[in-house]
Amino acid sequence: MVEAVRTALAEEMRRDDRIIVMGEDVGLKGGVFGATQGLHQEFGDLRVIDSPLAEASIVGVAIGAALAGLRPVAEIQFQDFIPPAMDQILSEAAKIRYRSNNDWSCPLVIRAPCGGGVHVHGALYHSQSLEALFAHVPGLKVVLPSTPGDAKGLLTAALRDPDPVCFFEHKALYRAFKGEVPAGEHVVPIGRARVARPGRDLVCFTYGATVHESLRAAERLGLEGIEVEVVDLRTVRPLDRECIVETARRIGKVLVAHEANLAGGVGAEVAAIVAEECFESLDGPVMRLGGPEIPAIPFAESLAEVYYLGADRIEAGLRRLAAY
Amino acid sequence: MVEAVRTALAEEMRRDDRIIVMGEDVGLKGGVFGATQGLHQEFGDLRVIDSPLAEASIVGVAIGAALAGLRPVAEIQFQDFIPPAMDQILSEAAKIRYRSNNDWSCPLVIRAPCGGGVHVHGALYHSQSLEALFAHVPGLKVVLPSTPGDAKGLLTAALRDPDPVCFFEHKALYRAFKGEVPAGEHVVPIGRARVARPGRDLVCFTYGATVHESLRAAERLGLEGIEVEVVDLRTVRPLDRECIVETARRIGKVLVAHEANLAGGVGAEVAAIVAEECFESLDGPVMRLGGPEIPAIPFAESLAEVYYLGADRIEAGLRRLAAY
Amino acid sequence: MAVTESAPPAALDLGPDTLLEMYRAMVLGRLLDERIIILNRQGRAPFAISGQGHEATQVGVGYALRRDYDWAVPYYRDLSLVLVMGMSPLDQLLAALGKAGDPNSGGRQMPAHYSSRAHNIVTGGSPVATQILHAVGVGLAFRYRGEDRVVVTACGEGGTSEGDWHEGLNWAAVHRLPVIFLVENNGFAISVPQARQMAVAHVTDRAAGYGLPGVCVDGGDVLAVHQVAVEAVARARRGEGPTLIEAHCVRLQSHSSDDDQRRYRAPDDLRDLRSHDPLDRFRVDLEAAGILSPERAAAVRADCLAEIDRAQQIADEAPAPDPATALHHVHQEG
Amino acid sequence: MAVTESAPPAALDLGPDTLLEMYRAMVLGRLLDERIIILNRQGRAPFAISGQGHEATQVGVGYALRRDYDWAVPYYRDLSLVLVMGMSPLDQLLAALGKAGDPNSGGRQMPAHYSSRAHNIVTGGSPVATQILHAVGVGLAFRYRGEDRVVVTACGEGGTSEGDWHEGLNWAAVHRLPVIFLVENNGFAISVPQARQMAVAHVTDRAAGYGLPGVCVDGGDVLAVHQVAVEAVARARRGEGPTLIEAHCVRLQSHSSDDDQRRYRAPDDLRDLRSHDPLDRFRVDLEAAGILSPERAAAVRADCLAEIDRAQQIADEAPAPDPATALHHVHQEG
Ligand SMILES: Cc1ncc(C[n+]2csc(CCOP(=O)(O)OP(=O)(O)O)c2C)c(N)n1
Ligand SMILES: Cc1ncc(C[n+]2csc(CCOP(=O)(O)OP(=O)(O)O)c2C)c(N)n1
Ligand SMILES: [Mg+2]
Ligand SMILES: [Mg+2]
Repeated sequence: MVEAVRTALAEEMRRDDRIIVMGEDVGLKGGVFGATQGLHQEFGDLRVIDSPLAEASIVGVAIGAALAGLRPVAEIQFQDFIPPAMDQILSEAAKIRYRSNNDWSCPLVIRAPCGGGVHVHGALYHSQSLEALFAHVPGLKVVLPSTPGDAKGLLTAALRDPDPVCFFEHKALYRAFKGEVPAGEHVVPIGRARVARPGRDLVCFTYGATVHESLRAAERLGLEGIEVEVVDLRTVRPLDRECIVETARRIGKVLVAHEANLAGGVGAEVAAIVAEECFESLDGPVMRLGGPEIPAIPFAESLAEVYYLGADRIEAGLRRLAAY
Repeated sequence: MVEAVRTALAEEMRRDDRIIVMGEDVGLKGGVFGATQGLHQEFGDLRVIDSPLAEASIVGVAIGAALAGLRPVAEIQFQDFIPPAMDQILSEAAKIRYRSNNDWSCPLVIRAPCGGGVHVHGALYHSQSLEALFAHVPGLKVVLPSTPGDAKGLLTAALRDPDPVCFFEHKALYRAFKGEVPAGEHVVPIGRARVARPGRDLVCFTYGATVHESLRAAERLGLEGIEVEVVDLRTVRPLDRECIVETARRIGKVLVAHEANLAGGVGAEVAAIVAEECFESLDGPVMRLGGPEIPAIPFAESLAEVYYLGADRIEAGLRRLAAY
Repeated sequence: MAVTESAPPAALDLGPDTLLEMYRAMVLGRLLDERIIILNRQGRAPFAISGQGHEATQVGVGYALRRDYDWAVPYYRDLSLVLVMGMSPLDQLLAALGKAGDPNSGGRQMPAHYSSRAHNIVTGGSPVATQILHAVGVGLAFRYRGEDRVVVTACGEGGTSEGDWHEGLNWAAVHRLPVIFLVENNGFAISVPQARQMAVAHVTDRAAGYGLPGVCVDGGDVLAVHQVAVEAVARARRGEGPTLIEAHCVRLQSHSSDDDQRRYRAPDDLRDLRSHDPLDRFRVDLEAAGILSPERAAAVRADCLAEIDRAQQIADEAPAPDPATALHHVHQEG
Repeated sequence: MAVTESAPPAALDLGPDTLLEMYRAMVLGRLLDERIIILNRQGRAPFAISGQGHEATQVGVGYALRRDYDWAVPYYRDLSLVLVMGMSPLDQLLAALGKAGDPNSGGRQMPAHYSSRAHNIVTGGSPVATQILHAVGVGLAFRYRGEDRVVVTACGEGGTSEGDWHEGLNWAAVHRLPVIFLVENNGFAISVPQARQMAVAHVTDRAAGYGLPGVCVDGGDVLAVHQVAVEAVARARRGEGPTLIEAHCVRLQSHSSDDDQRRYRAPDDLRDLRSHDPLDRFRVDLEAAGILSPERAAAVRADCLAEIDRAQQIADEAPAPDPATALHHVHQEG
């Protein structure tokens, strides 16, 4: 998937010379995951900027550049290191259009790798899934692609968006797909969910790396004739409310699953929408699965396993729901 | 209620000389809302510290002092200005005990005025209700008192807590109650909801200033024989799950109401819990009320009214639910 | 990298027309400021925050900029600066009264959150010092497009304690961007005196640590400020990078209409303030130079008052924002 | 407030025993560091980050502190510092292998997140520079209790760009707290060279701007660092406030096991690195002074290796954390 990100950036930078990229190690090194590899060589020092080690400035300077007519991409090396830039994102970027009564706008993409897993070994500070903090904030759009195609298409859409977009790329997906990047112009609209697998008995709303764990679980149940629809939300702000409501009503049994901490996570909002809008169609309680009540994924494999939401736990959840 | 905060601080500072207070203008001026008035005179420069204008340092220095055995109270002048300190709160304070495997702890109270209203005129940056951002974070406790008694009792509990507590005081309540502070030692345990008004037909889960708007709405319905139970959650992390589930099951019709933005707010978590745990007892959809999809409360009164969740909107919601 | 303690006394060689224009700008800023405070005391403007005492600094800097070409990223005390840059008293009275026509924010923000795309005045929020980084980004865009524009951003000495301030100066220095960092040092951050804010006498003591020039100037002397600003602008325009200017000002009013500085400032200190009024100083200088007469000064005052009166009348009658619009413009629409 | 470019060459007057102890500390740090890298290459330690090239700085500073009395708030390169302060090779090998007995974090954090309450080494997370503020708070607590303890905190030159660094130095200066800010300047922040990080040659150019002394020292010279640190500690203990020490180091290894510095550093630069190895320099100096012989040096090495081998054996056999414990200690329990 990292190839998809790189391709989207390069193609859009060729198309639109207002796009610049900045962040720590995005230049010569090409980013710690290689997402900006080759860009410095192609577009030079003025468009691909190795920033000082200071996240508030990466976002804050990008905001200023956006106000002055550029379309900056601010890379934060790990999503875990976004909090120093929180004020610039929440208090500034998200509110600029509204507070100026549409006089100013802030077209800005904030990219960051997120997530972890048993074999990522990033421990507490290189593994977090913090999307809920941004999904609560009016003025932001928050996107988490799960496939190379969506990564390219959604990042392209983000780069053309007139407003700030947070674009979070799950590390476990970076190398999980090779050579599957759609060629040529490919735009996937922000705010629309995607049916990753159709089904009729249960629906699992999910996003990011958990889409693939959910598909694996769905496949296992499929062997027994239990058909699970897997919906990849792709955008967690704004949620594709229409798709959520229509699907939940049609299917009647709903699981929401994500890697992020469960309490107050995006899954709560999805479940709340379903509870409110689909009450009469529900054939069972809206079930949620997510990270346990610990800060993030610990380092030791034996501990990391406790956190991680893999296919097994999802399968168990789906079975409980199916049996309801 | 501001009197209750001041009293709790002063009494606990007399009891425990490890407590120190720091923040902008907390000294001579006694805080912009007077919450620390008199403390500088009584406890002096070393315990009541006018900090530089830098929120990350207010919280970060407080963390260091807590690690070294003190019990600091970090005042942030307005909750809207917490985001610069987000990294210190989320990445540091919340994770210190866990990441050190219980070797270190961080007993720290972060106080901030929050919320707005039609007559507060704080506009976008002196009116926000950001509690959901903290309620998502394992390692934190998040408290929002709605009465002087609870303010004193919960703040006292926070000052004795071995872990970090975010304590958010709604500005509209500061001067709304006079002379109602319980005398002497008064401790209200963190994590327990309170029935503000008993009822049997509908339940409204709420907290902060919205408790009073909900009570007003409940009273109006009470005149018509519709009995609304109003539950003041008081702590939004950890939620009083037991009370929520028991009450929702008993009553069957649930409204969740708060001033904060609705999408991804604390109400989503409450609704999701109810949807999952009380499915078979529900007599209607779980309904939520909260702030609309705009960044915060605008300045002009005509606009502010659109945001604010007053008794009228709550009453209308309750009526819809009652009619279901 | 040398830090000049104070600019050499500026000659009055700008010509009488410009000098009188600058004087008028200061008077207009002052009178409008006073009017907004009156509206607040009358209970009509819910909030007021004053730039009184900062006028010389703001007008001195404002006159060093090319109007509608250069940019500003101001803070809440910069009333006189935004007037010089092209905003009108009406614009600010509409904001004070929270009217729909307020060009700063359409009544969405508190007054003194200056903004005008037409005049290259960047929208600001309330958090202190966040704007410093925006100015750096604006400078980056200028440099990227090969423009010789300059951007000035301002904050108080309290604002320099925020991490954003540090990150901004550092970034601008590394990239030699055309940014002027103006610190309007009035000695207080609400109630906190400079000595509790920093352990140095001058914010410009920090300039060398970023690798940019720092100039400390008497912010009550409009011509001294102007000269320093002209030099900084020229330097930035030539592509030689940022400058830090610290102007020592007096805060004649309390921090805001929610504050009462008598609670924390010594009576002597408060009594002394008025003798530092930059308006009086400039008037005396201009009169001594034969450029201004008492009659002319009175006429300027009357003229400004008339402008403000007219503006207030329009603002009074202007409609409040339509509630239906409250939900608009979170994102681009349509 | 004077900035000393480099401390005067330190005499070898610490006495041979201490000097040999310091030498052994450097060797132990180096060999343990190498061992952890080997474990990483073997696929047994998922991550390694190296302090090679920083040993002289860390040992020089560590020996200026009173053990189990003064405090440290270190960063990930400070392996040699935490060993001097009382942690053991076993402690770090348990961390490298993510074992339950790891005293730093019980296998919860990545290796090199040093922590030991027993030895006054404050727990750290991964975000760069947050710890600077914690050290200031620790110093505040010392001062509040009237203790004459000192706290040292470290980061790289990249870390100085963060707002937290600025806020920390400023706060410590305003309150004259007993904090030593050590910047281990190795010229790179992962791939970003100092010239893209700041527009000044020395981080200590910033000291005057906060009102505290800044001393720049050759971080490859353990005795020079030691002397500077002793002075800073004495100053802090006397209640005279904080000091900024910048030690120029070399980063002999890539940033971490996930990095390859050949991608962004010139071959010449890399070839030159080894000639700056602080271990070699100290060995040569000690041999020249007749304090160390080649045989003795070999014995020290063998002794350290034996200690590390023993530790590794224990660490190898130590149990992994019990999954059931993963949910513990979010809050105080019971
Ligand atoms: C991040 C943040 N913290 C706190 C505040 C509240 N506040 C507004 S102005 C101010 C004092 C600013 O002092 P200074 O920077 O010296 O500017 P001055 O008002 O003196 O011109 C404070 C604390 C804020 N607006 N933003
Ligand atoms: C807030 C934050 N941003 C980014 C990172 C990723 N990161 C870890 S170390 C590092 C470079 C640090 O360079 P420097 O401060 O010079 O220390 P050195 O590694 O050279 O000793 C970066 C960018 C991080 N850990 N925390
Ligand atoms: Mg000030
Ligand atoms: Mg470095």
